[in-house]
Amino acid sequence: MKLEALPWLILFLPLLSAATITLFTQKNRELSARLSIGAIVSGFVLSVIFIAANGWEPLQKETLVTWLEVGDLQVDFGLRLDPLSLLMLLVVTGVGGVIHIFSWGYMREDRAFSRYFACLSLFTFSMLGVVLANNFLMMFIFWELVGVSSYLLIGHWFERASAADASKKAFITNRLGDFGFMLGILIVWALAGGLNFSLIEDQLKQNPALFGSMTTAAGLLIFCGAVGKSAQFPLHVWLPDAMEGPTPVSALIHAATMVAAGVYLLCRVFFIFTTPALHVIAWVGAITALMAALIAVQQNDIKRILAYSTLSQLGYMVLAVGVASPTPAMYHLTTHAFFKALLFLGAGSVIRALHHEQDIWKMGALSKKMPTTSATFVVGAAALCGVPGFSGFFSKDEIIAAALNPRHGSLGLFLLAAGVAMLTTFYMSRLVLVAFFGPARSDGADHAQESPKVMVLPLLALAVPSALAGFFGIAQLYGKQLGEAHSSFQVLAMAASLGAVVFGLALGWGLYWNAEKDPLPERIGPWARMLRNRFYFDELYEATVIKLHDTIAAIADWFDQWIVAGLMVRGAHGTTELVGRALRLAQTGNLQTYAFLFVLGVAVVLYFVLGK
Amino acid sequence: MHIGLEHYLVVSALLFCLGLLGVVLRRNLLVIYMSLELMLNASNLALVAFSRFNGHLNGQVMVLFIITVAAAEVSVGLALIVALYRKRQTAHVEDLTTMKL
Amino acid sequence: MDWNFILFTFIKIACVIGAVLTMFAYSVLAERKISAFIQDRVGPNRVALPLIGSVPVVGPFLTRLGFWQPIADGLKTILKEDFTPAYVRKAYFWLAPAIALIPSFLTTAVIPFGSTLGNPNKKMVIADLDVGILYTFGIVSLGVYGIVLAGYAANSKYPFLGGIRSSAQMISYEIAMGMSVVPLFLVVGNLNLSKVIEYQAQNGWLICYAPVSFFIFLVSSFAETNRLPFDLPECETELVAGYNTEYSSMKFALFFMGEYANMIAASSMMVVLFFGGWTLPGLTTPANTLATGLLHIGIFVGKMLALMVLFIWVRWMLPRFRYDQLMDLGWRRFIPLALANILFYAGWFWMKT
Amino acid sequence: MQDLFFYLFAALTLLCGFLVVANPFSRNPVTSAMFLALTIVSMAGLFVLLHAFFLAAVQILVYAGAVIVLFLFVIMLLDLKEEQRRTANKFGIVTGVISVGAITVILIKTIFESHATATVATPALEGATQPLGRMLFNDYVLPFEILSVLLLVAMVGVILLSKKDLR
Repeated sequence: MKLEALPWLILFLPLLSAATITLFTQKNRELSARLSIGAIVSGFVLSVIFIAANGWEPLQKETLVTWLEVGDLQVDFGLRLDPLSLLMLLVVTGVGGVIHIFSWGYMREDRAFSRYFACLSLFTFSMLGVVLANNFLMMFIFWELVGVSSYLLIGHWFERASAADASKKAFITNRLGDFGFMLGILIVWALAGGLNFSLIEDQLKQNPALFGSMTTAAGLLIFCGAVGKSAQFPLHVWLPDAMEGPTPVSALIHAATMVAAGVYLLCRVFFIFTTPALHVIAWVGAITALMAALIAVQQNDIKRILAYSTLSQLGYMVLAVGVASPTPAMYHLTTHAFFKALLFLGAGSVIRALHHEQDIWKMGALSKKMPTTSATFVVGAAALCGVPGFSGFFSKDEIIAAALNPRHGSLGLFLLAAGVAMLTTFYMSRLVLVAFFGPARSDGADHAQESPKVMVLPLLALAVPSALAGFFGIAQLYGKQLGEAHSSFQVLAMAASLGAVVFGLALGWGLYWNAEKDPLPERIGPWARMLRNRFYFDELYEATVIKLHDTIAAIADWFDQWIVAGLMVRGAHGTTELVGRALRLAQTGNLQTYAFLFVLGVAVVLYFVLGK
Repeated sequence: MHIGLEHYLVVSALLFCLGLLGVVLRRNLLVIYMSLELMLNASNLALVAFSRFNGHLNGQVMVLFIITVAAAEVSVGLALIVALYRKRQTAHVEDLTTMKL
Repeated sequence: MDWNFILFTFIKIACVIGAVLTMFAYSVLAERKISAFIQDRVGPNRVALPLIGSVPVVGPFLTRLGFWQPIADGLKTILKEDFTPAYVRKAYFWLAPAIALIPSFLTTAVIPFGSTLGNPNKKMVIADLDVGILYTFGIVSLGVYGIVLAGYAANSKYPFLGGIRSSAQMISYEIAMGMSVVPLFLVVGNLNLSKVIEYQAQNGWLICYAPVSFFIFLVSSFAETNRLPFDLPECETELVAGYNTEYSSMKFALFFMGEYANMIAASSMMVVLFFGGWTLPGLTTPANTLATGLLHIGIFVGKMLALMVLFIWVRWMLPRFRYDQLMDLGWRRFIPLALANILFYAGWFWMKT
Repeated sequence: MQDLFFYLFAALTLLCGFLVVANPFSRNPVTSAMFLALTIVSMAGLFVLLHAFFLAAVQILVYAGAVIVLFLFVIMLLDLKEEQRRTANKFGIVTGVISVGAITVILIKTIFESHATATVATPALEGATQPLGRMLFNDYVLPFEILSVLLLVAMVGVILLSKKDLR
């Protein structure tokens, strides 16, 4: 049984649910939620059925529908089915489904419940499209759709100025990366004459010099898209701000799916990157990882800490791609999706229990009040830190090992990766110790209660893969397609990551066990402030990019106002108005005047007709 | 001098111009209307004179038509004036300048 | 210029006006006497001339008859103070009674009140117009001015309302009246009133041909002359005395005279149009002697007086209409009826040819 | 004799017409209406001189008997006394008179220059009522019917307009 229609069904079910909710069930909250959840859960079930029926590598790798045909150009709307996309399909529908269910509880009191689920379904649809796309154009379209739906979701509480700003910031920053992505696509199109991934891959295999000197440029431009979507170093600023959206949205977008799309893209088109491009990618990833980890050390908002941690982990993944090891990148992406979604949902559960309090210094002692949430959160944190046995340990270990590989890696990258791993453990232990242990630091924390089942069950559901994903052979699965990881330095890498975990945990324990307030600012002073202020990136952008942008805008505005509107438009309309004013004198509204003018006209006509 | 067509035409022309003068100068809507009637009558006179001096009755038929149209026109016009007066309490053209910008 | 013709015309005009005035005076007396009779009273019976009153038999008889009453009435109206109220519009106030009276006199100009006086050139009609009936209607339509102006000139509410009512009433009934006579001219084929009488002399009275027309014409005449049952313009219970509230003395008398002159004109029109004018069955040829000429005039006057009595009789027999009923009758009964009447005759003639 | 009557009626017509438009003694619309009636009547006299008896009668019947009475009616209903108080716009009067005067001059000049050939009256169309009727109902029957529709429309329009509240 081939079940060829199933992937299409999986893809379009969320769209159907989004359309139905928008058009028909706006008023019926419960039905909307059920529709949306039903769409994604059945998507998950159908994915499982499809994989069960066809295995991880279906005989027919692509299904095609010709979508556009203009002259020579033929654009297919096709689905690519291989271990990479199928596994991502499971991750997206699985983690997404869990988050959907969690949202049902978390958003219960929201006014725009139906709209929320419509946007969620739309987002799922776009994400699935990115995952399943078999060509650049289709991917780009869904890529943009992801941008739009994430804009809608981040700005869900658009009444709040900060949320509206954050959604705009996310969208615009993404567009910046997407612009590069589009240029890259155009270059590839121009050189390869087609957009299909497998077609280009085949062409490149046969003739590596196909693109000539443009290859690096095309790769880097496509990497721009990933930089935007995965919030890598220069364009990372939108992701922390995007925490203004509802927490499940943060979980969905910033842990499991949207930001992962960038990494997924890199892996999907890995064949296109040349060595110089890979170097750039690796360093961008490394810098992002280090910088985000450093910032995370001094953040107090639970969601922001997780956001920077996400950035840091994404840096890891990009680093892995950059050292030509897409398998660990995808592996880490998958495990990260589990534990980061778990952490976000746990944070959401905490935030909801504390009535939307997000400052970790106003929490504490939650392990007693919310045992399940705390336990699952600790599991997620352990996975993130890479505590041996948890999923994160395996994936991160592979990346650290890959960073040392002789062809693409270097000692610098290895040390950076190890340092970031240490920092990760440090800030996660800070977060866990401050938020869940020690004394209750506010009344809200004192009176917190465990969240309802609809929220706790997803946490449990995610905690299992977070803990155990390392034993499923995911890496082997990816490896089949992307090539085996370089495992020659496993011992050294394992030692480094173990050391990082132990050191980071010890440091965190020492500083934050039962701490009343953050002791770090006193110890390192201005460095802490700099970290707290996120290395002044926003301010830097404010001073440079935005200033420049404002200047250009002012010039354009001047041109528009004085040349276009002033000289051309106002000139034309001024002339018209002057003539109109002159003519208006004739319209007195007085019958007598009209009669007089009429008589005058008659006199003139009579003179010419009769009087001569 | 024997009375000919020209005499009647002159009377008609003078009467017509009197009516025109009234339309141009008077500011009472009703008087303007009367002046219009004068103009119509002047044309009637010219037509009857033509009819008489050309030995043909077409002119007189035209006059009949003109009289009929004038009656219709006056009735509608006066009804309009009354309606206007009800709205504005005036039949003075200088007060009826709503269409003015 | 035929001076004889002019002289003869002037004599005719003088006689007609004299006759109308006399008739006016005595129709007032007749009105009073008939009303007295209807109301079971005696009526005017006191006025006596000093000398004639003492003539035995004849004197008391004439006195009892009220024969001299019109003279007394006339003297009274002339000698009364001619009062002009303060806020009237003077010019129109003076003009209105005259304008009210003139049209009714003018109407009589086209009425053939006799055949000839022996000589076929001496027609007993002041102006034998080809468009006689149209002329009549034109003049009658001018009658409304007197009343409207009277109402306007008085500058007071009741006369004003009376004037408005009257003009509306007269314009309305003029239409029905004009349309009612159209069948007659379909039958006769001429607008000249003398020709109408000639036709009747040969073919019998037109009332036999067009009774519906006569009915409409009669009722419309009541309305046109502002007589009961249509005397709403001067209806005492609503408008004091209508348009002549502010008038007194001779000016009032002129209005009064206008009303009766109108009645006379209307009666004579009816006689001409429906009752064969000066003809009687068997007496149809134009007179060729003075005696037959005078007889014809007598026949005409007799018919007219009979109709006058009808006018007076109706006044004291019927109650007054309400104004809306009056308008309703005019616009929604008589005009459609007159139209149907015209159509009927037109169809009839169409079938015949 | 006929010439005398012509001058009499013409003078009367023009005088009354002038008094309709510019009565130096009274700006009362009622006076204007009355002089309009007089104009109409004297014009009917001119019609008679032109042997248009039927039209003369119709002129009086329709204009004097109905149209002007309607005018009087409306004037009285509206109670117009405004105009007496207004000051005239001198400039408007002057320019108006000049332009109308120009038209008058042009018209009369044209009339005298045209040398109308038919200066002698053709044989009188005596008793023109019957031929007029024949013409009306044969040659001009379509315009006649159209006019009747026009009258109907005007009647409906007037009734609608006179309703107290238009809906």
